[in-house]
Amino acid sequence: MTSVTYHDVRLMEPAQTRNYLNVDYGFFSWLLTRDHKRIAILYMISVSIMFILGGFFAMMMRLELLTPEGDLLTSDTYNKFFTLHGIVMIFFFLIPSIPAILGNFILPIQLGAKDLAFPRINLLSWYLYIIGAVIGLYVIIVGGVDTGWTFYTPFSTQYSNTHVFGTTFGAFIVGFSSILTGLNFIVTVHRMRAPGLTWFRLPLFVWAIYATSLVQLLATPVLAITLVMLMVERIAGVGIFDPALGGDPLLYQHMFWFYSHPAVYIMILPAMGVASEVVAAFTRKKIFGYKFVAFSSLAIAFLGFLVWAHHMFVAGISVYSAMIFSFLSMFVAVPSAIKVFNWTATLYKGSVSWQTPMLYILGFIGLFTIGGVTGIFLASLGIDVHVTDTYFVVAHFHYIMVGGAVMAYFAGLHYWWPKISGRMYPEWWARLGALLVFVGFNLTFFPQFILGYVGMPRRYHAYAPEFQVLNVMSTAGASVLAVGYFLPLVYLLWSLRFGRKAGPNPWGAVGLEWTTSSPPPKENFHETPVVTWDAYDYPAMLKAMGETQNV
Amino acid sequence: MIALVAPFPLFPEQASTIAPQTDALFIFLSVVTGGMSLLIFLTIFYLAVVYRRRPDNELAQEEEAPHSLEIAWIIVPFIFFMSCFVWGSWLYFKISRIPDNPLEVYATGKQWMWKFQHPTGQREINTLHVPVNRPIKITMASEDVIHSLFFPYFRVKADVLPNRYRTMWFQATKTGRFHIFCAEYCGTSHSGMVGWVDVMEPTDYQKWLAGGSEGSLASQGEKLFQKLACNTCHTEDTTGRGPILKGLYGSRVTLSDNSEVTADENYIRESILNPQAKLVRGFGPIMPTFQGQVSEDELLKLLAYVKSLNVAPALSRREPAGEPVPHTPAKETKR
Amino acid sequence: MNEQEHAPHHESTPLWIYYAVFAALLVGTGLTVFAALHDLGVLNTPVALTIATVKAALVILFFMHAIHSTRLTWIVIAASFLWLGVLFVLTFADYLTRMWGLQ
Amino acid sequence: MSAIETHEREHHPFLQHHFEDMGQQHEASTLGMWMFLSTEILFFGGLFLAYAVYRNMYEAAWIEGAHHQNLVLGTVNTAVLITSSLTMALAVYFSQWGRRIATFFCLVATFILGSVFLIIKAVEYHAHFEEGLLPGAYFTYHSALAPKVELFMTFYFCMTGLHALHMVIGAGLLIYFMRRAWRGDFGPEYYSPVEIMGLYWHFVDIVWIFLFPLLYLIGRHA
Repeated sequence: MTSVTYHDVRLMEPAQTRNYLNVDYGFFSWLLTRDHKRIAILYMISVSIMFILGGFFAMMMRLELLTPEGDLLTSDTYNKFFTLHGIVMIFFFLIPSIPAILGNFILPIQLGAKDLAFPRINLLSWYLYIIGAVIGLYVIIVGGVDTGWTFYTPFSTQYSNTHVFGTTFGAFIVGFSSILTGLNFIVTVHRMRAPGLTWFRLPLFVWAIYATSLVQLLATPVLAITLVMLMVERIAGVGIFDPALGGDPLLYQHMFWFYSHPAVYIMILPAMGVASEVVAAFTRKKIFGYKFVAFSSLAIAFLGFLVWAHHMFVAGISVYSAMIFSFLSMFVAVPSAIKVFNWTATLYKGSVSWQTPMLYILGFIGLFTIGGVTGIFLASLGIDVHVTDTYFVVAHFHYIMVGGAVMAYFAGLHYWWPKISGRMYPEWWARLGALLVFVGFNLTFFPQFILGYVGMPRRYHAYAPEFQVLNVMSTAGASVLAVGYFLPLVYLLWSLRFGRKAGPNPWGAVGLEWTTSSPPPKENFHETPVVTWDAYDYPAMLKAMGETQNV
Repeated sequence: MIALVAPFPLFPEQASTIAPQTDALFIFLSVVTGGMSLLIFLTIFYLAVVYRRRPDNELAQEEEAPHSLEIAWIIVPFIFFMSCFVWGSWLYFKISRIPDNPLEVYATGKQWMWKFQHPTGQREINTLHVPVNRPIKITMASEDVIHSLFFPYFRVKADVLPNRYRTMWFQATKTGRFHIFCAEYCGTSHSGMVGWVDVMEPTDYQKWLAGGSEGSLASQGEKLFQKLACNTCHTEDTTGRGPILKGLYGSRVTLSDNSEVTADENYIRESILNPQAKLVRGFGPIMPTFQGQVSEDELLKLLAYVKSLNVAPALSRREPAGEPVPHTPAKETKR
Repeated sequence: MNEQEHAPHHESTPLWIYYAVFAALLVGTGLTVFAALHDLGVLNTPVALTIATVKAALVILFFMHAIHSTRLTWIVIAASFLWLGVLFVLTFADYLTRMWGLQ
Repeated sequence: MSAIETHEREHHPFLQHHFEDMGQQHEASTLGMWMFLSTEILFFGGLFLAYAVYRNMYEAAWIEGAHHQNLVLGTVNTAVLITSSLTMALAVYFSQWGRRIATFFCLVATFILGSVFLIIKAVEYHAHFEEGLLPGAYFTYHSALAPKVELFMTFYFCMTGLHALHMVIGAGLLIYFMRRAWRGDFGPEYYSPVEIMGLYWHFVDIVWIFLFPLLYLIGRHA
């Protein structure tokens, strides 16, 4: 392995024995660590546990929906399961997944920094996450919550007799974890870049995480205060959103979606960043239209704030404001389309490798496209009246969040796994996993588009018998999907011990993270790197490598 | 439209005037976005195969991104998105605007049932009888949480809110039984809050109407009006202590702060439940609140009565005015 | 990289500015109470909010040293208020047009 | 942000290992605080939004509720808080010059003024409770608009309560900074912690500058 201009890897050889994993040992060396890489590992473990938990709830729901009658679970249990599935997956898996795991690990290295700007706050974020998760688990153990992840009033404040307070409090706490992570990333990007690393030399993953952090920073506090008001109302019995006491439940919805719509972009923007990294690395090419892709991240982050009431088109908002929000929603589609087109164009004359991360990302582009265009359906007012609150919406947002965000998370996990663990995963099994996920996903969620349009409402425990065939297809797909998600868990753990040792740059990719050893040393680089090249500068690499060699 | 023959439904039945229009937009969108997506998938697949990594292309050739291409794939989709917006909004206005002379029905959502009341006095639960080819206007409110009245085969849906009237309409084009669903999650038996709308030929509908009823909704409202002694103040002439209600519905009312409002359903509702909120100019804040004293069903009856005062010339029979029943201003009920 | 770059920016904010801003804030407080006690018609609330905004601007500019801060700090401040504006404007776009009806 | 030559410089005792120099550390920490404050703006902003929506609906009840506020105490408290902002600003100023004793006493003054504010606030809360204006089970206030006045008072308590909570946190931090100032930690090279404390304190002041007219001064002329 030679890779010259960037950094002479051979200089690091003696240091390779000492890395962030083996620099010190013991329980407290992890629990009190301020090393962003170790905190990323802590997140990876805890977030994976929550993913399995959320997946369990999903599986139970799909099993229940095999038959129309609702005979496996009681209505209350089913209602709790879809609520907990939503809360666990959104607040405890999707939002922290890419930023807090991959972002935490990779972002400072991509910037050539020794750590994030505020390492102690980074650790605090993880502890806040854990406190929120523990509260969430406590709620699950003592009986759960049945409001739906949206906590709509007045159901949540006056009518539900489940643990609404505990759940909202957990979400409130984990919100601060998200805010502090975003704050840390933004300051780091502004103040900790290596010498020579100008804005337009930044990898697109950094741009995407930066845009994500903006959303986390500016949207989450509004959710926090909304949940505070909800908790006050529930505890003190005063009417902030209670219509009987003069409150307006639609105000709750406005404030909730002011956060929760941009929250979708907290999930998908980092996924887009991973996609850009992987597409560049596995075509060995600069991303087509780099600046357009970079700025489209910021555009999505901003425009994402202007569209929230498209969740409320039939809720009783004024017809005129519905039009405004529909109009603005159409704008968000543009930067997303820009990205899809540019990734596609990057393949042209590339050197396309069909390795696992790329397989995931090719799947991601396809599924995200479907999720995106069905978003146009929902933003078109007349159609939304029919399909909102049906399975069409369920299918749409799973295409974005699972087909988009989770596929990209797995892509990123595989792409950076050699860097994180120092080992290669078994390629054949990984490709099989990617294929299973893709097939299983489509089988699960494509029938739900049809289900939605023929009229099956979401959050139904029992349903009309004519919907059964499509539901059975969906459950069958979910089983395949579950196997697809289970495989990586097994082979990634396996690879920790038995995987082939990875060199500093197993993919032949460019980027600062591939110039340091795998796993990286505690302070990331043996000396502060000085950047003199653009992002994805593969021609320079070609020159540097002289004779090509296999990877 | 096509009734697709399959072991399971691929497309919902079209049973209202709106349905074909929603479907037209839906099919337009499906074709355009489906075609676009397919093109992208094929391109990706083609490029990924043709430019797959081989020993002779270990490194890619660099291509400079032409700005014209970027601009093109910003502008072209944008035009398409805007056409979706215009078409969708046009349809939304059609769905929102209630046609003239509709047949009125009143609906109440309650955990976990739909209650319907007809102006002629019929009441039904989870079933709604309506005539075919006639616009039906539904005025609705919820007794507890937010529900959503959803007629999938009519392609219309509207959330039903507590403490506020909302309206929706449809005009069925086929007779038969069609689903009613609650589309907004409302608690334990949300999925049991379903029913059927029974669309009938006008003659059958008349026969159904002739069935049992406790008198028209407005007349039930009138009885309630007297029982609650509203008529002691709201007299038919200017001698009363309250405003005249005849001709009130739909008119412009000048309030004590000189602002003007339209006396629509929500105004009448608020004036019953919270009379001090919007005082008519020239009248004192003497009316007690009826919050917690009248149910949602009774409110709808009173509303129907007040609305009926517009249409019919004033009924000449006048009840002998008894002693005004003193009302204790009820403190608002709280849970 | 010399010593001067690390020296605080205290040359730029002389002590008297703090006292002047303090006096202005007290005057503003008096003014806002005075204005509230007089009937200005529809202007009462706008006047109160304008005075509050001016006071807040003084605190931000001088007490919080925004006036000597980097451009980035200005962007952060501007962005917060821009987003706050989005929250208000688009929410009120619903509330203020609900009564328009459809005709 | 030149990186290499800093290695030759003496390390400041408060320079954290991952920063290159004190300038970078100062810039990062003040930027971080400004960003935290922007989240605070949106945190309070949500409450202000709900307040505005309901005020727009129930103007009369809002005016009635505001008339139950103690204008004198509110005005005095505003002045107290502004004065505490001045002493805080002076504390930052003196810490920049490395004037240990002056910094310390300015921080003490800020702490005392903050406590006075909280005490006056508590007196007001007590008066509201006596009047039966505490929303919830103890709300015994009677008038035609009582339910909406209760809504107003809910916002009053949420907004001032959240503000007071920020004051309490700030007061706790001040004690910590008093200790550090007395120890002589701060000087021209290293004063960003005091500066950050100041940013927080001034932000809390700004919130009050808006709360005062919005809660105390509605319809006072009538």
